Amino acid sequence: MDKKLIVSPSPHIHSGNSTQSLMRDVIIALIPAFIVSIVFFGFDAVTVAAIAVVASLATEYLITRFMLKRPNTLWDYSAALTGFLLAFNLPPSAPWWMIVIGSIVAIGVGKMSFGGLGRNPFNPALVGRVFLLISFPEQMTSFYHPTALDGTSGATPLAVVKEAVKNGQSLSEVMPQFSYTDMLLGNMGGSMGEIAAFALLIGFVYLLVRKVITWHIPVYVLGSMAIFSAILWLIDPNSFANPLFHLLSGGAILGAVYMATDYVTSPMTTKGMLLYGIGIGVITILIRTWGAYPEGISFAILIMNAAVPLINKYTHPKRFGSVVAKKA
Amino acid sequence: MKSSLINMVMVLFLITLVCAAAIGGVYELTKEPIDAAKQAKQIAAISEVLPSFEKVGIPQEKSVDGDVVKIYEATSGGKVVGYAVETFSKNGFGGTIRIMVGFKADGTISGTSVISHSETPGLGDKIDKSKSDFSKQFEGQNPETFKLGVKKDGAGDVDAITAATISSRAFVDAVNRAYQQVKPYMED
Amino acid sequence: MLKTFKIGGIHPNDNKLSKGCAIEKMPLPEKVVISLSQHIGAPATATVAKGDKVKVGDLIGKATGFVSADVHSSVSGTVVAVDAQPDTSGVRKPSVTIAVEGDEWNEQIDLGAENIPDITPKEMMDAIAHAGIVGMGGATFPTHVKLSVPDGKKAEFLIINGVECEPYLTADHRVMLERPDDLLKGVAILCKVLSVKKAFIGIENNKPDAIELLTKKAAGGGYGDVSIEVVPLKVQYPQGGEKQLIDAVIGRQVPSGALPIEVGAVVQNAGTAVAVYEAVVKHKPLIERVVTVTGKSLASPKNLLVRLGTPVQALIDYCGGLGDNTGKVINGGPMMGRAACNLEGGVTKGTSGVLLMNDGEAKRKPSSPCIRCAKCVSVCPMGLEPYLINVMTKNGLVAQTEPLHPYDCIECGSCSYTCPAGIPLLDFIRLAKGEVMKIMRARKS
Amino acid sequence: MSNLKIFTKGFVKENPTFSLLLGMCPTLGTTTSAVNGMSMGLATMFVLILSNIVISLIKNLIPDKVRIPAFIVVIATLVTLLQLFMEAYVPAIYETLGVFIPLIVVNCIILGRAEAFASKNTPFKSALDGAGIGVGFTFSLTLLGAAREFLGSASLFGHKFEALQPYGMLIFVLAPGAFIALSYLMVLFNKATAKIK
Amino acid sequence: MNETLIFTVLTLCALGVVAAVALFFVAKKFHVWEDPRIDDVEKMLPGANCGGCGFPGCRGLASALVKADTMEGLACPVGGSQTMKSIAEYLGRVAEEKEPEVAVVRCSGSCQNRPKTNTYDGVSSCAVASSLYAGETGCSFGCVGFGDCVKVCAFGALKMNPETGLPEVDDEKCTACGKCVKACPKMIIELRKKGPKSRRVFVSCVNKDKGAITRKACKVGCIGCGKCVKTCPFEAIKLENNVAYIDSYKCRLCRKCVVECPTGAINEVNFPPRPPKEAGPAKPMAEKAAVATAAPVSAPVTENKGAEQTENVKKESEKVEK
Amino acid sequence: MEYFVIIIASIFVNNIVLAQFLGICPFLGVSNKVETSLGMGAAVTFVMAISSIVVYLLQYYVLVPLNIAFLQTIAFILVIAALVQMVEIILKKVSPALYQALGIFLPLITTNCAVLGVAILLVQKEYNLLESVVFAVSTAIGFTLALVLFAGLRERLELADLPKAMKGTPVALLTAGILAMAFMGFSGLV
Ligand SMILES: Cc1cc2nc3c(=O)[nH]c(=O)nc-3n(C[C@H](O)[C@H](O)[C@H](O)COP(=O)(O)O)c2cc1C
Ligand SMILES: Cc1cc2nc3c(=O)[nH]c(=O)nc-3n(C[C@H](O)[C@H](O)[C@H](O)COP(=O)(O)O)c2cc1C
Ligand SMILES: Cc1cc2nc3c(=O)[nH]c(=O)nc-3n(C[C@H](O)[C@H](O)[C@H](O)COP(=O)(O)O)c2cc1C
Ligand SMILES: Cc1cc2nc3c(=O)[nH]c(=O)nc-3n(C[C@H](O)[C@H](O)[C@H](O)CO)c2cc1C
Ligand code: SF4
Ligand code: SF4
Ligand code: SF4
Ligand code: SF4
Ligand code: FES
Repeated sequence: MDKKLIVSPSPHIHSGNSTQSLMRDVIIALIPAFIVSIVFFGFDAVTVAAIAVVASLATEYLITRFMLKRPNTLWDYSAALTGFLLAFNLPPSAPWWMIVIGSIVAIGVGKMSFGGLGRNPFNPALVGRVFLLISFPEQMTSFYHPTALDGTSGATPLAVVKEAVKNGQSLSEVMPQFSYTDMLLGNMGGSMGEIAAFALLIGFVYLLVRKVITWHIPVYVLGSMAIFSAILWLIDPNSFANPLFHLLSGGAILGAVYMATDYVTSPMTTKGMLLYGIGIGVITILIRTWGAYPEGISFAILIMNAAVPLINKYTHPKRFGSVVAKKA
Repeated sequence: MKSSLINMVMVLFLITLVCAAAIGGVYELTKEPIDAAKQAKQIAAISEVLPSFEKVGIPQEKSVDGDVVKIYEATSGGKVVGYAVETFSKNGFGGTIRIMVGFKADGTISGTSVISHSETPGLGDKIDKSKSDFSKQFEGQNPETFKLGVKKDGAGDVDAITAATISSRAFVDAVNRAYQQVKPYMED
Repeated sequence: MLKTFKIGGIHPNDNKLSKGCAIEKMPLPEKVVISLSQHIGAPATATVAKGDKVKVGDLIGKATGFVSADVHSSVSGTVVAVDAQPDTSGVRKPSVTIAVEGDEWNEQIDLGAENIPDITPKEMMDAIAHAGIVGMGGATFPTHVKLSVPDGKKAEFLIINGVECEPYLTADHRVMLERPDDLLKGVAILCKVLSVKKAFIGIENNKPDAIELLTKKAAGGGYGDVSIEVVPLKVQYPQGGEKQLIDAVIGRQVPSGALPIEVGAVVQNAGTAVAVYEAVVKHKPLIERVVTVTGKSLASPKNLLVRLGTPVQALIDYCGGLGDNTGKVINGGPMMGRAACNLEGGVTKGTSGVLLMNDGEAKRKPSSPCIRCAKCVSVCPMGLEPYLINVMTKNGLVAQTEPLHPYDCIECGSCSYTCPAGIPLLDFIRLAKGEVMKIMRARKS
Repeated sequence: MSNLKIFTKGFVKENPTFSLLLGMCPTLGTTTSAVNGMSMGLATMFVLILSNIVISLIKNLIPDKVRIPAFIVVIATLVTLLQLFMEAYVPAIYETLGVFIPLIVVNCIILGRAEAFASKNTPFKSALDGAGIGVGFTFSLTLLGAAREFLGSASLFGHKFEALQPYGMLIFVLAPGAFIALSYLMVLFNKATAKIK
Repeated sequence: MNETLIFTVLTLCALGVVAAVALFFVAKKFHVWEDPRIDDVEKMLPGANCGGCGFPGCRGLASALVKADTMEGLACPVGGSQTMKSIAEYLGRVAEEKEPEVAVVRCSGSCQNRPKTNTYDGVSSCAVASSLYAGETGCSFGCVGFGDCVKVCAFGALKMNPETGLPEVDDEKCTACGKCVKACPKMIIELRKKGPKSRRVFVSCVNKDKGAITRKACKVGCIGCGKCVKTCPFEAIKLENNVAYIDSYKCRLCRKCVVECPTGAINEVNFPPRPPKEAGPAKPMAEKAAVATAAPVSAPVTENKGAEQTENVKKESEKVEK
Repeated sequence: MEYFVIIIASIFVNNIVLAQFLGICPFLGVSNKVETSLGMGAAVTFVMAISSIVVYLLQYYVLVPLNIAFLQTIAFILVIAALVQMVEIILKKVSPALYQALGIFLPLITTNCAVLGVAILLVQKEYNLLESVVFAVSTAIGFTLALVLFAGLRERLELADLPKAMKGTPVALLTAGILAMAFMGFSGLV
């Protein structure tokens, strides 16, 4: 026989899922929010995103090519996604060099130093963002309000609230300035991609429909945030913001839906996801309420990323046959 | 060497003896330089914030807000040229901040200098003269006319350090405390 | 809501190309190679020698040991060799090669008989054992061994596996459609042997015709005090797995390491039930079976009734031949079947299908690093963590995978199927399963 | 082993920071700037040389059971002396290094050298060993300090680069930057030394 | 004398003495017998208590060293090999002198010698491939070539030769630890006497099939003809299950069998080249086989097909499946 | 509330390893396995609790009254070293099981900056006796937390296909760096 048959162990068919298509789906899911940020921030949004994506891809390419000497991995789109998400986490006014540093840190330190896709224990985009946040606190916390004409003022709602609480103001004076509709639509100060809760939720639905992620992590994160902040709010509504405010501000949705769910850095089992989600939710509110940063979900996710190996070690899926048989 | 109770105790005893003697000796030796260094620091801090003077007196200690404020009177030819006030604020980002504030006899601030702080490097540590010009804005201002509060809070005329409002506020708080304590001296 | 099993599962495209093709009798080949090791357990010992003349149904291999099965000649002719011949995997196994001459049947076989003889369960069991029947669902476990319920255990239910969840395969489907009465009589016999009163036939919802037909026939009664119920099941792979089927049908989970009898169930394949009927009623040993020959690159997919030992090549030729673009030939279905490298190997009692894959489908997709998406964890019907077993085994830590229970893996392949990174997880899991079981056995002894 | 070799082995081959991974706390804790790092290195070197000399002098007088306590007392004494001297003559540096000065006592390098080298060798050789290791340590600390200072506040040994000021990455002056900078320096060190070897 | 100095001296001395006395009595009262060698070994270690060895403190390593049977896997990064050597001497752990052995790969089924009949497309693991089926060639006993043995060798003594698709042992590096022997699912690797000047004669085949089948599958397989058995003057060769085996302790390296073998299944390694006059009918074969294992790089790649297969092997071994 | 602040501050905000750089050697050395790091954490907690009491008494009842506070370093280390050794010896005899779990880590602790560092810090911060103990114990808990998280991460990295140059200490340091970065989120909490 000239032609040689192929022999391989079973199974002999594959679902057709691929890393590439999953990553592409997440990018697609981010597009509505991207459009909103273009609407509000104009060309700035496009520039920031373009610089971040290009710098991320370039970093990944150069490292795989010249340092690791491994095959090119640009086409799994994960580096592009990291860049895109990093851009979503930056103020639209971020200077170009800062975006480049952020991308190099995200990909170079956060991802490739651990061997690339799938090996990094921490969320690369968040490593990049937090690195910038700590290094350049001024640039990272000055936002311009999307629709204010002078284009300068525009602290994020959370920063406003925090400042007010520190100055001993009662929240009942401060809160009326925020409209929930505006917050839902994105008409507020903030990072490029975190502002439009509504658009981000559309993407969430898309991800669920495409079965890219499951509902667990986002719901656990947002749920525990809501519950924890509701308890505080019930204790003293004048010092603690209400749950809805917390959910709509400070990138809670961006973090819960797109960043906490990063496969590589989140737990493998639903039980683990519950622990992880609660951890993120509680730490976020803790930092927002008492910490130095007005916004805490990035840190919360990174901290819980660190706990993921432990969570995985101590939570296992429910095994077949481990449930006590019930009579038919 | 094999161990026995006697030699163990003896050796440890001898070693500690020698060591103790050495330390004790050196302590005696360095006691004065250490005090001198501390003194020098104090003087340096004072002269940094005050215009030329001849002599400083024994400080007056005032207990306020659970700590002490020290007021040094600087004289030149028997005439008071100003006061150096070692003051503090507990509201720093990293805890207590201690600064020296100099007041001319008329109450104008002649200078400030940070004695100790534990603010974040790169952020709060800009209250230090060597790190930024923040503290220079106080020089030549009289708290009677220059409101000691942070602009951002709408409470005064001080420009806060970007991204370090807390440290700035604490610094202003300390200066203000110094002024409140030294005020009675100005009047006479 | 249709019943199904609770943990994991996938939905591959079922590609049942041959579901409308009635079972066809495959013409006799010129030569058959009958393996003496077509079942789990010890190979049978040859009872014939080179030069002997045999008829259809003559015993040619005697079971040796408790878990073993008799082997019968599927053709009449002359034994030309008793030696080791490569099977479809190229592994040499003791076999009997027979040159076909005519089609003369052993006299004891009474193809005309229709009714269940009035004999004791013990005698029925002997008939099954002497017919060399083994599980035809693929596991090829000797049926008489499975039917001997251990002391202290009691069977409550018989479950007939008519799921056929493997894509492409339609053999069981056709058997259920074309021989419903024989099947139900087989069920009645099995119930009698096991002395159970209740039998379920689990069929996936993609075979509505079979569900309808069997429901009607079963409702007609006539099987003594045995009640037979057809249970339609939601389409989901690997529903046909014994443990999954029991979970789906009666809602009980067989504990790890235990046999179905632990929860009072015995599972038999539909084809096995028909074979049991033929053995008890017609004294016909297991000499032929229905094989689905299929594949997108095959001219005419068919369901064939094939004599055991017929070379796989002959089946393919009969259905249009091996196309130029055939990349892989699979003995069985695409999820669990074994790729063949020797097409001269014969059909065995466990061959449920022969699947041809063209070049495009045959090659595995290249694998990239695990992205820890947990899809493999969520599809695993046994609740294992495939990614972890895989990576540990690959890193030489196979001995440390024991707490991850690789021995529970039923090798369904769902994990490899679903992995977006294209990691062939099952390859290493299977290895881990074997190694860990070896370690555990060594510890026990 | 030649005296030269004893002296130089601490530079690269047995570099306490990069090869032996000892004394990590001061390495990370005091290197916010090149000068700080160097000061800590020199302070440690001072103790290291003296403790090596003293211990090699008294090594034969000490019973086994109290060997470690005796060594610790000697080292602690030297550290206290250092503390007193620094407080008297270089108070500014004394303050920046803070708690890490007394912690020289528990720096694994010192006890390690005492046990591994000084307790088996002559005072001269021990002094050389101490000096070599000390130089290696000072070198690594200065290097790390310089890297952090440059990246973190765009200056070197206190000299500011005005043009780079806005790009100083604060994180390198803070705790995380210490770990990150050391990590990559170690990679570079390993690469460089692999070539030499 | 001033007061501070006196207190200093008194306090420290008191502390020192109290510590010494207390320790002495506590140690006496709560004494637990321990192997005194642990103390000795601990003393030989640097005492940095750095934990670098993976044990908590030097004593941890010391007691592990004393308790363990071999020094394998136990090492002090601070003390280095010198320290470990002296400890080994102290504990009498220097490996007893035994006849030096070396791993030998008993298969010469290179790509040229053994044509492929199908293509394997699973993970590169000999264990996985060999449990799946008979293998990529007609010989179901030979090396499957995915290098499980290479992976387990901690000393880097094994290398996959991409030309032949067979592993090669570096005699210098091999410590005869036997890991590869256990790793090979085909049981091809054997620890054999290293032999004077590393000279060895062995049957490089384990195929138990009948001669005709073997011959079809592989050019250099042992067909079990038994000629070598008859030739060997020292009765060093046995024929069992259709395959010959040379007992390395009986073999006197006369190499008569090598010449006699019709397929060249018997390999000789590290011998000087034979004088040319000896050229007999079996000669070219034998030489080819010897070349294939001893100096495979020079193996002639004549057929185009062979090259193509080599290419294949390369790809397999490169397959990113780490 | 005082105590609560001390606890939160020393576990999270000023985590001894990630923010104060004390006890890095065992942090890097004994964090390969989660189980080992738990043992180490427990041993450190135990020793720190005892030594904080002893050190407190020594400082305020001996050194300060005698006006010889400059002996701090040498006195503390002597006491801690002797204490640790005694605990080890006693534990070995009294409870071999506990010794197996904790005792083997004790020698490591003697020469560990964390214990001496905490002793010096609690004097520097002018805590009272109870505060000192609370400070010591919660610092030790912070140490354990960092150690265990880190051990988990390292167990995971063990199976990852790291770049060759990063293997071993570099990647451990890098991970610690990112962990420290994440912990900075806690700053300002108290
Ligand atoms: C790690 C860290 C260190 C900080 N250090 C200081 C500091 O030393 N001084 C300060 O005023 N603010 C510091 N901050 C920022 C404050 O918490 C607060 O956000 C800021 O003072 C208020 O913002 P603004 O100054 O931009 O109004 C720090 C924040 C973080 C996260
Ligand atoms: C080693 C072994 C022993 C078995 N013993 C019994 C048995 O004693 N009784 C029984 O009913 N089935 C027995 N079985 C059959 C199993 O229950 C099961 O039917 C068989 O493994 C095929 O199932 P599967 O195709 O789902 O893998 C045994 C199977 C194996 C592999
Ligand atoms: C993943 C998996 C899928 C299976 N699918 C089927 C199937 O579709 N039909 C079937 O009859 N047996 C199937 N089996 C085999 C059954 O588990 C079981 O062995 C069989 O139903 C028992 O009957 P038998 O002994 O008569 O073959 C499958 C086994 C596994 C592990
Ligand atoms: C659902 C999902 C969420 C993701 N979220 C992130 C993210 O938050 N940050 C990021 O850098 N990459 C993200 N990625 C991309 C990719 O997983 C990430 O780059 C890996 O961590 C790199 O190893 C995400 C991918 C998916 C599929
Ligand atoms: S499905 Fe594949 S990529 Fe996803 S976790 Fe499992 S092995 Fe990893
Ligand atoms: S093959 Fe095994 S591990 Fe994979 S999904 Fe099936 S049962 Fe689970
Ligand atoms: S594994 Fe051991 S026996 Fe085999 S080649 Fe390597 S060193 Fe030699
Ligand atoms: S010798 Fe054995 S282990 Fe090595 S490559 Fe060949 S088959 Fe694999
Ligand atoms: S230097 Fe701090 S523990 Fe070693």
